[in-house]
Order: sequence, then C-alpha cells, then structure tokens
Amino acid sequence: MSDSRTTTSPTFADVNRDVLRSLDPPGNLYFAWMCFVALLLAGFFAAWAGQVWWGMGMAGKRVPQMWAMYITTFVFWIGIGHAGTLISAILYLFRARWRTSIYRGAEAMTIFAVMTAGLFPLIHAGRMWFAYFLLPYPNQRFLWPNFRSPLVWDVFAISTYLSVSTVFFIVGLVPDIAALRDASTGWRKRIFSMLALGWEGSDTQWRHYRRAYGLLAALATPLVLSVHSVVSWDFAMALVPGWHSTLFAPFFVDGAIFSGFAMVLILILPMRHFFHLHAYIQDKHLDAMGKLILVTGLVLTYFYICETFTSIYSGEHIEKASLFWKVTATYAWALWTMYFCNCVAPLILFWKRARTSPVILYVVSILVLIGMWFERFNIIVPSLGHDFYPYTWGIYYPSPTDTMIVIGSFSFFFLLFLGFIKLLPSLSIVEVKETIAPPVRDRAHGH
Amino acid sequence: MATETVLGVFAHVDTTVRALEQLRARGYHDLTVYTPLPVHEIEEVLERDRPVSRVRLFTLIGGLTGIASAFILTIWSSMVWGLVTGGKYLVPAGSGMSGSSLPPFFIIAFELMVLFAGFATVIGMVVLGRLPRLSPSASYDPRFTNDRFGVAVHCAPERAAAVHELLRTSGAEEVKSR
Amino acid sequence: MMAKAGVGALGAALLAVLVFLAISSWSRQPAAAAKPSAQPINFPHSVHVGTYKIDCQYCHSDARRSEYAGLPSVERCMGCHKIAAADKPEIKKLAEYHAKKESIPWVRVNKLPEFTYFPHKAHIRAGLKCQGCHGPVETMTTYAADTGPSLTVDLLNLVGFRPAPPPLTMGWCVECHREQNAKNARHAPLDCVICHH
Amino acid sequence: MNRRDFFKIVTVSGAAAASGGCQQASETILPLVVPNEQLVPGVASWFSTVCRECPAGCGVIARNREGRVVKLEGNPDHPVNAGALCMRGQASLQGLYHPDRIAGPLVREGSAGLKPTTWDAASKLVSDKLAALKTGGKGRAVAVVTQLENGSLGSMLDRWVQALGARPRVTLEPFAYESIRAANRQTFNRDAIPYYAFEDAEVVLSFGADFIETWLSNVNYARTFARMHSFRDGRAGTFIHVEPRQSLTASNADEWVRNAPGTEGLLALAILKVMVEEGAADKRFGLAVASIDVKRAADESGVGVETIKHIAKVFAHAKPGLAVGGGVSVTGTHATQTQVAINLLNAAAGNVGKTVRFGPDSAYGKVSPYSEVASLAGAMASGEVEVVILGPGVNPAFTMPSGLKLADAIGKVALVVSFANVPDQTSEFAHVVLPSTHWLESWGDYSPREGVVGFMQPTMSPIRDARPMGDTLLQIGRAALGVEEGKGPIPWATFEQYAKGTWTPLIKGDLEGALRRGGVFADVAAASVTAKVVAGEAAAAKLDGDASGLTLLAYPSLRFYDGRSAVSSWLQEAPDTMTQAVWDAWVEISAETAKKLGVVRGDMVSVKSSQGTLELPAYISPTLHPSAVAIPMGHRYTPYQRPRYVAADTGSVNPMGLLPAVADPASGGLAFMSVKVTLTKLGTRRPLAVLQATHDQDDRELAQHVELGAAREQALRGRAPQEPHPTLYDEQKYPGARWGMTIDVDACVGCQACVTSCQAENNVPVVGKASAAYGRQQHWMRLERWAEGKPERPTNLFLPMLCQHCEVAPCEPVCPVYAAYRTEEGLNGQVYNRCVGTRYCGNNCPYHVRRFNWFQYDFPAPLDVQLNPDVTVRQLGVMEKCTMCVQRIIAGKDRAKDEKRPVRDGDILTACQQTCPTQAITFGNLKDEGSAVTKLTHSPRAYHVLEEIGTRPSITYLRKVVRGPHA
Repeated sequence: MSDSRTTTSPTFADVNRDVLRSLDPPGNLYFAWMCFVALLLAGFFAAWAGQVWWGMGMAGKRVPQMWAMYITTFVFWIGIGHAGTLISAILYLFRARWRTSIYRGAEAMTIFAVMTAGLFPLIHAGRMWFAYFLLPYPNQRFLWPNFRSPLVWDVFAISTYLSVSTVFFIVGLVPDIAALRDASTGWRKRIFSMLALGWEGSDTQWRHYRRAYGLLAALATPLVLSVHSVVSWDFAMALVPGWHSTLFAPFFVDGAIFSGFAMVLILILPMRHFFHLHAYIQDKHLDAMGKLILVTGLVLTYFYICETFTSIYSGEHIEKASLFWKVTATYAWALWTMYFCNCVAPLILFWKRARTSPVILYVVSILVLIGMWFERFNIIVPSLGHDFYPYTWGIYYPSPTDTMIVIGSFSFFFLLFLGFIKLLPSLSIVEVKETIAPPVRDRAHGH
Repeated sequence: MATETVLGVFAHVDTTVRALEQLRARGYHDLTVYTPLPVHEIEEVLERDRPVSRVRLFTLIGGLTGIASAFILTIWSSMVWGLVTGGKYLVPAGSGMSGSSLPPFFIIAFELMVLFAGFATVIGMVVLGRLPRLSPSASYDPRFTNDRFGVAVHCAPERAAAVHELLRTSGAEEVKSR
Repeated sequence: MMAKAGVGALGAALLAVLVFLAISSWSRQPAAAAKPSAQPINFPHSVHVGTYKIDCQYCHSDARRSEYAGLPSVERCMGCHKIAAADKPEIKKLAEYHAKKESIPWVRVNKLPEFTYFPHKAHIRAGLKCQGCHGPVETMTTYAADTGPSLTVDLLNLVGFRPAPPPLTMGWCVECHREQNAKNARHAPLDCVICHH
Repeated sequence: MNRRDFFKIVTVSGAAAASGGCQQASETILPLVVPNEQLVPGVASWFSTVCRECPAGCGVIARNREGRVVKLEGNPDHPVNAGALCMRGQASLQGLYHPDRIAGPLVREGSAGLKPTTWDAASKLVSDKLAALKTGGKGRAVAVVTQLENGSLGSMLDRWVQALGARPRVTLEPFAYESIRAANRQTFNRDAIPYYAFEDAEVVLSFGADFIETWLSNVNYARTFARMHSFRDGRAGTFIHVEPRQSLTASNADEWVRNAPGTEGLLALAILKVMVEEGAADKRFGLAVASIDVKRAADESGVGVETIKHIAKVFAHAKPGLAVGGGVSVTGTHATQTQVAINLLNAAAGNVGKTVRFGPDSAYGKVSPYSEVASLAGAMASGEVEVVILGPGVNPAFTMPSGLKLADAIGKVALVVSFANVPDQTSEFAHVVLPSTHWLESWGDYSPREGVVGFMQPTMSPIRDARPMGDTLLQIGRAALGVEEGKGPIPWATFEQYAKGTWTPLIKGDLEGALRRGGVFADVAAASVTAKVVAGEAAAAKLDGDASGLTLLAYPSLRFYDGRSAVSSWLQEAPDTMTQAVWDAWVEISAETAKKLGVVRGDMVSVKSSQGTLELPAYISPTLHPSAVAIPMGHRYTPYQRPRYVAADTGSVNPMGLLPAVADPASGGLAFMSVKVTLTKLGTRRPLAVLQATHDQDDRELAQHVELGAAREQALRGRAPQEPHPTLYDEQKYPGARWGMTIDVDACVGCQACVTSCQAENNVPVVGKASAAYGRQQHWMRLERWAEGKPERPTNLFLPMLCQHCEVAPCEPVCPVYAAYRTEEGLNGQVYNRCVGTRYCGNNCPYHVRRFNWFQYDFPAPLDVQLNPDVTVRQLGVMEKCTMCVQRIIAGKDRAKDEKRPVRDGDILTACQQTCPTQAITFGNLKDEGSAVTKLTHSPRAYHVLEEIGTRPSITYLRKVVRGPHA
C-alpha cells in the first residue's frame, strides 16, 4: 500500500529500543547547553524585573513607536508555533506519511513557542499586574473586556490554540507512554503508568482513540489558520499606514508556516544527529520539508510584491510616503535583510542536493528565522515611525532591557525543548511503527 | 455465568487475522485484541459488525456549547455598560444588523467552539475507552505495547480447550488461560 | 442507549444550574458589621444623632457645598460643650485640644482610592440620606464602616456567585445609581469619567 | 502626592503648612480649630492679585483649594490682560512652590558659605551695620536695588531710603526701553512710554518690536494685535515686521522684511522719504529725511526699493497705522535715533493721539536707566558702597552684561543683603539672605500704566519661612534709626498697613470690592502732543569686536524674559515655538554660516566676543540674516533641575557674558546689539531636545490657510453645504450636551500659554531633556509650527494640537478593557485606573496626542502641593491625554444645577481657552445652536485635521488667512 513499507526498515522492537534510547541520561554537552540557556534566562528575568520596577521607559519605546521589539518577537514566536499543529493536524488529514517521524518534536515546539509568545503580552503591558483585566471574569465592578478589541481576540485565539495543541500533544503521547511504562521499572514505571492512564492498546481503546485523534486534527486545522489571522488583525484593524490591509491574514499565516518549518529543521537536524535517528528521519523527510519551505517562501515573496504594489497603486499619499520611507530611510537595512533572507535565500532549495544536505538546510533555516523576525520588525517599527503625523515622526533605539528580553525569550524556549527531548519520546513510537511493515509470517496470507 | 479468558500471543499480523477470522466463524464474539499500533487488517475484521465510535457526538455537543456561550458572553457583557467605542453601538437602532458592531463576536465564537469541542472530544475518548484504568486488565501483557499482538477470547470454561486449540493452530506463539 | 445518555446529561446540567442559582442567591447577604474605629476622643454618634437628633449637616456642614463632608471645627464642638457635659472626661480631652489650639487627629474611616472623585454635594442635592452610604450612624457608639473591596467578595464573584458588593466599592455605587435611575427616574450618571478623571 | 492631603494642609497654617503639604497619605484627618469661612475644604476660593513675573503687571486670580494656590488665571476685569495670561504668568506657580525656595534667613559664615540663622540675628546684623553707617554719616554708602516697584512698596522704600540717607533707590530692569523715552523727549517732548493702541490700527509696522514675546506688555499687545489682525467678518488688519531674525512676532507678520541688523532706523526714514515724495505725508517732514537716499538705504539694509515703496504705500494709506520699534537690533548705540525715526513715521502718518497715546503711559517710564545702574556698579567697584540691598527678582550678576564687571563690583561691597526667595547668581554673593515672600504670598500694588492700579493680596500663607521685604526693612530701618514702632519717619508696623494706607484715597472705602476686582481701573484720556520735526540721522550702531565677525543678537525669550522665570521647569520644558527646542539653550546660526563652518544642529560651537566665550549647541536657521548670530537670553538652571532634568553641568549659556558694557549715549540705555562675535566649531556634540520632527507638512494639510480675498468671498457666501459622512453605522446620539471646540489658526500667535496652562491644570509632569528628546514628553497639548513656502522666508502656521475627541475614535475600539471610550457627552474618555498599558490606542491615534507614563514621574516637594485636587495623578504604565478639562465641565454643570438652569455658553472654560491672549480657542456645546462654538464650527474657514481619515473630530480648526505677496 504505502511506498514507505520497505523490507530494510527496522522491526517494531527496534523502534521501541531506538526511541527509548533517546531518553538515556544525557551527556556533558547537554548539561553545558542547559547551563548556558539557564544563564540567559536569568538575564531575561532580571531585565523584566527591572522594567516592572522602573517602568516601561526602561525599554526603548517612545512616541510614535509605542510598540516595538516585544510585539515583534511575540508575533515571531506565534508564527513559529504554527508548524507543529500544521504538521500534526493538516498533514495527518492529508495522510502525508513523512510527517510521522517529525511531528512529535514539531508539536512540542509548537507548545513551547506559544508559551514563549504568551509571555510577551505580559512583558509588553505597562501595568503587567493588571493584565488580568483582559480576561472575562465576573467581578464586583461589573466590568468586562471589550470584545471588539483585537487584543481580546488574541487572548482567546492564543489560549485556545495553546490548550488545543497541548491536548493534541498529550493524546498523541498516551500510547507511547504506555510503551515507556512497560519498558521501564521502579519509580519511573509508577509515574509512567499514571501518565499512560492505563492504556493497553485494546481494540476498543484504539477505536475511540483514532476517531478522537481524527476529530482533534479536524478541529486544529482551521484553528491553526485562524490564530495567525487573528494576530495579523492586531495590525490590519489598526489605522497605521502599512498596517491597514486585508492582505495581512494570509500573509501572516504563510509567513508563520514558513518560519515554523525552519524552526522544525533547526530542532530536528541536531536530534537526528545526536540520537542517530537517521533510520527514521530520512533524507526524504528533509527533502519534503525543504520543498515546503521553498513553496511558502515563494508565496511570501508574492505577498511582498502585492503589498508594495497595493500601496503604490492606492495613490494614497501617506501610504506611499510610509512605504518609500521604509525602503530608503533609517530602517532600510532591516527591510533589505528581510527581502534577502525570505525571498532569495530559500531559492537554493530548488536544488535537490541542497534540500537533502543538512548543513545547507540548517543555514537556510537560520536565515529564514532572521528574515521572519525582521519582517515583523519592519511591519511594526518603521510603519509607526513615519505614519500620519509628521510632528511625531521618530526613530526607535533598542535599549539593553528590551534586547535582553528578546534574547532571553529564545533561552526560555530552548530550555523547555531541551527538557522535553530527555523526558518524553521525541519520536512517536506508534506512528513510526505504522510506517514500517508489520511482521508477517508467510506472504501468501499477507497482502 | 463464569467465563474463562483464553489469551493467544501472536508475533505476526497475518496469523492474528487468521485466528480472528476463525474465531468469528466459530461464533466467538466476545474478544479483546491488543495491538501495539492500530492495524488496518485487524480492524477490518473487528469493525464489521460494530457501530462507529460515539466520540463525534461529544465533539458536536462541545462545539455547539462553545458557540452558544461565546455569543451569550460577548453580547451580554457588552450590554452591561453599553459603552460606545469608535462611534459604534452594540445594538443597532433602526438600520438593521449593519448598524451593530456584532461581527467581532464571531471570532470569539469560533475560538470557543474549537476549545470546547476539543476538550469534549478528549473527554469522549477517555470515557468511551474506559480510561483511565488503575490496574492492567487480567489478560494484558506488556509485550503488547512493543511488538506482539494479543487475542483474548472470553468464553464458557467448557469451550476453553477448543479455543486453545484454535489459537495454536492459527499460529499463536503462546496460548494461556487466565 | 445514546438517547438515555443525552437525557441523563441534560438532566444533570439542569440540576447543576438550579443548585448554582440557589447558592448564588443565598450568597447575596448584607456585609458583616465592622469593628469600631479607635478615635482620639470617644465620640458617640448614637448620642448626638440618636438621642439629641442633631442633624448630620450641623457638624458635617461642608457636605452640601463641597466634595468633602468636612469635620466640625473644634470651635464648633466647644460651642455646645462649653456647657454641655463639660465635666465628662472625653469632653475634657476636647477642651484640652481647644485650649492648645490644636486640631483633633480623627482617624479616617471612609476613604475612596485616589483615582475616584466623589462629591458629597451632588448627593446631598439629590436628597439622599447620609445613612444610605454611611450606615445606621444613629445607632453607632463609635462610628464604624466596613468598606472597600474585600477578597472574599472578589473570590465569590470569581466562582460566579453574586454577593452584595461591600459599601464604597464601585459595584455598590453603580448598583445604587442604576436602581435610582430605574425606580425614581433620576439621572444618576453612569459615565466612567464622572468619577474617574 | 495624595490629593486628599489638602484636608490636613488647610488646618495647619504658616510655617508648619510646608511640611504638612509634603507628607504622604496619612489616615488621620484634621478639622480646623477655628472655622475659616473663606476656605471650605473641597471648594475653590479665588483671590485676585497682580502678576510680577515681568513689569507688564497683568491681573491674576489665584484658585485656592484647601489653603493652597493650585492654578492661576488672568483677571477678566483687569484692563491689561482681560483674563488672559502668558506662559510665564501661568508658570509663576512653580516659582511659588519651587523646591529650591530658601527655607529661612541665611547668614554667610566665612568660607562655610550661607548658613541658616534666626530672623532676629540676621536683621540685627544688617541694622547694626546700617546704624553704624548712619551715625558715621555715611548713609550714601547704602544702596537699594529693586525691580520695578512703582506702587506702595516703591514709595515706602523711597521713604526708607530718605530716612537712612541712603543713595536713591535704583530700579533695575534689564529691558528698560530708555531709547523710546529719550526719543519721545526729543520728538514729543514727553519723557514717557505711551500706550500703543494696536486694536485701533489698520496697519502695524514694527521695527523689531517683539510685542508678542516680551516687548513692554506682551499679553496686552498680543491680545490687541489679534483684535486688529485676525480675520473677523471680512476685515483683517495688516502687519509688517522688519527684523533680521524671524522671531515669533516676525513669523506672525503678513510680511516679514529681513533687513541687515541695525538698519531699521534707516529703513524707517527711507519709508518716510517715499511717503513725503509721494505726497502721502506732510511736506514739513521733508526736512527730517533730506539726507536720506532710498536707493542707498535699500542697499545697506538689503531690502529692495520696491519693498520700501510698497511698505510706505500700505502704511500711508492705513487709517490709522501704527509704527513701533524695539528688539535687539534696534537697541544698539543708535537706539534713540532709530526710535526718533519711528516717531517721525507715526507723526507723519498722523497716528499720534490715535494709536500712539500719551497719557496712559507705561510703567516702564519709571525705570532707572541703565546708566544709573552702571554708575552704581562703578561706585561699588570703587568701594563707595558698603551695604547693598537687593530686592527679589533682581539678579544683576546674571542680567547685566559681563562688560560691567558687576560680579567683581559686588565682591567689593562689605555687606550684601539679598531678598531673593530662590537662590540665584547674585544671591551667591550675599552675606545675608532675608527671603522675601513670593508675590503670591504678599501684599502690594502695581500700576502697569497710568490710571490702572492693580492690588496685590496674599493668595495663601507663605509655604516657607519667608517675610515680606517691606516688613523686614521697616523693622531693620527702625532698629538702625533706634526708634520703635509708630515713631520716626517709617512708623508703620507692617508693609501691609502702609500699603492699605496708600490705597484709601483710591478705593473710596470699598476695600473688599477693590480687592475682588483686583484693583482700581480708570481710563486716562490721550494727551495731545505735537511732533518736533528734527533731521533724522541714520547712524549705524557701533559694534566692537573685529569687523569680520557676525553681529550678536542676544534676544529676550518669551519663555524666560530676562531669566527670572527660568526657575520654572514647566517653562524649561515648554518648547520655544520657533525652534521647538526644550531645556537647553542654543546659538542660532544662519544656513550660510553653518555651511561655512560645517556645523549641523547639535554641534557644539564656541562663540567668542571681546568679553568672553560661550559654548553652545548650534541651531541652524534658514531664516536668520547671514551677518547675524542669535542667542536667547535667560537660560539658567536652579539646583534641583540638575541632574534630575538636565546633564549635571552644562556650563553657562548666558549671552550677557558676551556683551560689553556699552550704552546708547542719547538715552543711557544698555546697547544690546553692541558686539561682533566669531564662531568656531568645537567638534563635540550636545544634541538639542527638539520636539518637532519636521516643520514640513509633507502636503498633509494639517494646518491650512486661505487667501484673504477668498476668505472674504466665503464669508459673504457662507459655507458650502456639507454632505453627510457616509456610514454603515448609526449616528451617535447625545442625550445631553455634546462638547466641542474650535481653534482659530488665524488668531493663534504661538505663544504657548495654553500649553503651560494645561500643564498646570492637569497635573502634567515634567520629564526632563533626555526623555523629551526621545519623544516622551507628557504635554497633553502641543503647539506646532508648520512652515510653508521658501525655507528662507516661510509662512508659519501655528497649530495647537490636542486630543481631537473624535466621534469615530480609532483609539477606542482597540482598547481591550474599555479604558478609552466615548462618553455620552461626546468626549473621548480615558479611565486611568482601568488602563493596562497596552499602548494600542497610542499607536492607533493618527494625531499622536496620547501620552504614556513611561516612568513614575514625581513632583518634587513642595511642587506636589500645587497638584490639582480634581485631577488624578497618573501612575506609571497608564495612558493619558487631554480630557477637555472634564473636571471643569463637571464643575460648570454643578454650578448650573445649583442655579437650577441649563449650562450656558461661557459657563465652562477649558484651561487652554481661558488663558489664550488672542481668544483663538472656543469651547462649548455643539448641540446648542446659539453657542459660539457651534457658529464657528459652521464658519467657511472651518476644517478638521486629517479629515480624510474619517475620525470626525469634535475639535474644529479655522484656516489661517494669509495675504498674498504685496496684497
């Protein structure tokens, strides 16, 4: 039935062995990484504390750039968070078998990315300690949030996205944890048997399990697309020249997938190297990923062209002035960096060798991440810097505080991910088994 | 009446399927099959005379609840103060729906629909799958999460011998009664 | 079987709602009595308001013309107490303050947050009774009020109950304004910036 | 500061009050011991007095809450300012509550510097010295220097001086306009400065007179100028201004003529010549201009012959016109000749008696000329003076040219007694400091012009241990004379007693009424004078320094006057309208010179004169005359401002340090334009904090203008019918009033009074140079300058920008918590305590008028006592903005309710509207068809800023009416 059923592929027992091996006690390199990341994280919290204590002024924000790197990074992480559910849900529905070996890692990435992103609205708020005003909770003042504000949509979209992907993640894990339980002993066994909910893989369990999984996938699919659309409306709903555009929803979603896949590669390639998972994460997987990055990259390029065209064609003086300023003035370098990283760099993936070479893929992915971060930066900072009112035009300079916090957010993400790969199976045991031929005694009765 | 459970452990899919076919032919319907992964061929045999999983019902109810609660929450809470923002009233006066500022609420409705439906689905799975269970069932064997398939036949004690025989002949590595 | 489950679920839900409503309405009981404030001079409102029926605004004379209700000047207290009960120890304290030309450091009982602007004047003009907000002063030996947000009330709200908001909280003000507008066709403002500016 | 601490403050009076005001929120409340019927806690009471920030003497009413003054407003009954107040007047509160105010008497203890002491000890020290001199027959060794005090304080001091046989009191005012007096002596035989009736002129021809900034009486003349100049039912006067530099006044001119510095007199005569030649003036004036050759004048001044002829034509046909002269480049060694020329011009055009009115003469006529100050300085230097008594507001060490070597001179004086209440450059030399009460805490009176006497009364009890200068001197004087109270030449117990004594003839027994009105105001008829025609001489000003240098124009600034207002942080942070720079001083360099030197804005430049050098950041001005370089006067910092708001040490930025002590021989007035300087680039930078990113509107039509002709036509036709805005949504309903505002861009002269008034009313904090430079200033209202046309002679449009209170406000729907919303009275409400600080609204406001609290801005004690108790002090992390003075709206409605009537037009005045000298701002109910604001909203000149976005603001602007070239 499926081409992936090759006789050379490992047996079920191998799968369990290989995957469980990745959970062996880590080496020094791992701990070195942990320490480094933890150090950065400490800096992150120090900077944040300072900002809360002395005020938003610690970050380089000003009039007119009342938003800057925090929202940039927020959108960036939300974008990263898209690949995971996309892979596990949409590709699941499309029965794209190559997803199986990477989706677990991708899902974890999604959750951690969204968690990281979730920090930024808090960091960004002038009175972080009142952030709960945004939640609709009954209170003696009869006050409720304004459901017409895109920020409240964000609250709902992101919290929904986080919880649904988490659920999806956990459901996927249950059978694997059962396997862990049966392979392990002592206290680990006790913990795992709790987490496994007593899974046995009986036919009734599988029936409902698969149905549920399918439905979850079906729910998650539109959700993925909605979340970044909602985030994009933070801008599209606003008046600022360069923001006020119906293009934004698809534009953002595509960019999100683009950067998401880049991040997946950045995480998967080292894993495959260090855990020797070449048998499961094969070149054809990398190839498929490469193709996806290439396609989304091309689509993104198309959107850039549309964006430019519409603002020129609009004949709107202010709109055009804003664009011209972006392209030529203070922040031009950021714009051109973005164009290079997002439009030019991925083109190398037209070349099959590049798509299968880990090194090139890795470099391209990093460039893509840089490019996508700058895309958000270019949407926010220059647009605000040169908007309707010439009196207040101005240049934003990052301060140590917001720089530290942006860098620190990466450490937050990687800390979570490093933890994950050592605590939970980073490959789906069950689904990997699905991709390989089940043991058959005599061909005659087989298929 | 007391039943006995006969468990056959298989190493291969085809033997497992053969065993199941024969059991069904002999009229044994009270079976539990353990597999490390959902196997298409086995499901084919088992699902023939079973209704579709009822999880989807949970999903439906969850989704509808989500939509309803979203609209109730947004509309009601906006009417508590009836504040005007951006020159738009919540409730239109005269000029029909066009005059109102309801559209944003559909976003909330969508999100809550997904959220509630998602949770409902999982609950459905857990409930219908008889999860969570604290101690493993009698006929369970750890190998079933690794690379072995198990067929547990629940039958009257007097017929146990026949089942033993059947399972062995159809290629079970090991057959035991529990 | 499915149908049964559906009915069962529906019934359960309905029951839950009923129980909730019951408890919620039960939880709407007036705020508990407050502990008296420790004042430099033990001033019994009960005697002045209750026994001698002195009008509130005789002493708190600024209420009708000012944001603040104001306190009687030591002079005004002495106005009566030169003669009245002059021998009582508490009154002696008063006399001391007056002699020293010092003002009495009364302990504040009612206080609104900085960002809230409350004019007594408008409320007096609307003909409200002082007791409406300050409680049964005429019965209090020492004036006391349990005001401002309370954690328990907030938590109760959070889990969906509707306890009566404690006095001098926003919910309490708003409820009264709404009630007045609805019942007595008044125009008590409900505009945020009237109080928060 | 806790708004409700006022409860406590009101109760404890006098010295204790200060500490009381500064304490944090305490949970005790103190009743008054004795009820004070004047002060009801929570109710404002108003006290009228006279503003003494400059000799203009505007009437002031002070709003007193709980015993503390929280806001100043112009006295509507006062003839000088009619309710308006300039930014300096508004900011004088910061002088009153200045953190550096001297806490009590100080005595110098050798090298240890000034140390606190008791009043008795301090005054004994002085009186002993005086007694010694008196008995030693050396009374002449005592000198008294005060600012212009022409009221009872002045006369009392003169009696004091006589009693002690001291030398005649010197009134020191850096800007004394001696030349005008001298010229009037020559031409009209009157030693006086007349009243200039701008309001009655059709054409105003000003030779450098910066009457919108500091000249004589800026509020009065800005107000009357607006009456004459701003477009009203089809009529508008013309204003031509001649000055080498485009000052704020110049940029209000319909025609700004840029001349070579010092050639104003020549131009005036040339214009007169043309008038005579064209028969527009009496032949007898031919004598005056016999020697003048128009062509030569044109070449020297760099003004085209055509322009001269055109000006002459316009001026001659004015019925009547008005020519005035002043400003730096007129005040050189040739000042008197220039003023004479201007007098002749007025005489020839027949303006004397019409717009130039002798009779209601200005108080400036009583200032001692600079020559007297100079001779006193000489006497001090030669050791003749042993005691010098310096009144408050007198700061010669700062305001006198360094050429006078005043610092050294004072150093030679044995006993320097200062009455300063905030330390300044002169009080540093003092041996004894007897802090005088601030004028808002004092009795007194001041007569800005003949017939107008403004009464001063304490508007609150002194916030520091200060005593009125009068009281202190009376006591010291009697001690020195050895007589007790009630005896001798100066018997009065207190100055208050003396002052009230002098009032009795004026007030006809009604002191109450007089104090409520703010004084006694009478009109003095214009005296008839005849002009003596003398041959006008067009002498050029003598300038020392090498001829190749650039002429230094050290000009007084609207913000700081001579520097006595610079103590106010509000003024330091209110941008100079032309440059939009705050906090720092700068040297204005013409574009040409800048190119030669290769400097850009913010580059440090050393300015070298014969007297010294000054290092200042450069401001490149395309408008300045190439042969000139300009430095604003009065920039100085007080201790608490460094390093809180500016860098720890910025060095001196005082241009007086460059001036030689040269006087105009004819008048004895200080020659401000008396030196040429050389510039050198230093290579370092000190970027200026300039709030406006660009003066180019980039075709966005924020500030709009209309040709006079077109405006007339529209005014006749009325406004073209407006089609309703297309919308899918319901029109908003307003059950009660709908508040709105109109701002007449044509009337606005860019004086920034509104900005400061708003800051005072709404507890707007000061952020300091660094923050302001980085777009973090907190002003709720800003005054923008938009330049159109050629950069070297642009048309400037002034646009006051504040929250537009849009009907379709972009800021509202994006707020996640309803902190920004639309009130049912059409305001754009901002609820601080609900704000979470997402700053989404700030991004989405196309006008960028929303301000965010980047830090917790503090109000250093006792400035916190000034906070308006009706306005919340915002916490860090919240968004704030103009509320259209909602607290005043509420108060107005409250008053109306008390009187059981609907709110009438004029019941509610916003802070900005109230103080505007030109009444450019109108506020009212847009639903009331009869209200002024509604009428103006339907004016043909009405427009909205960024109308195309469709925000539908509640604030309507009226286009500026411009005259085409040679209109």
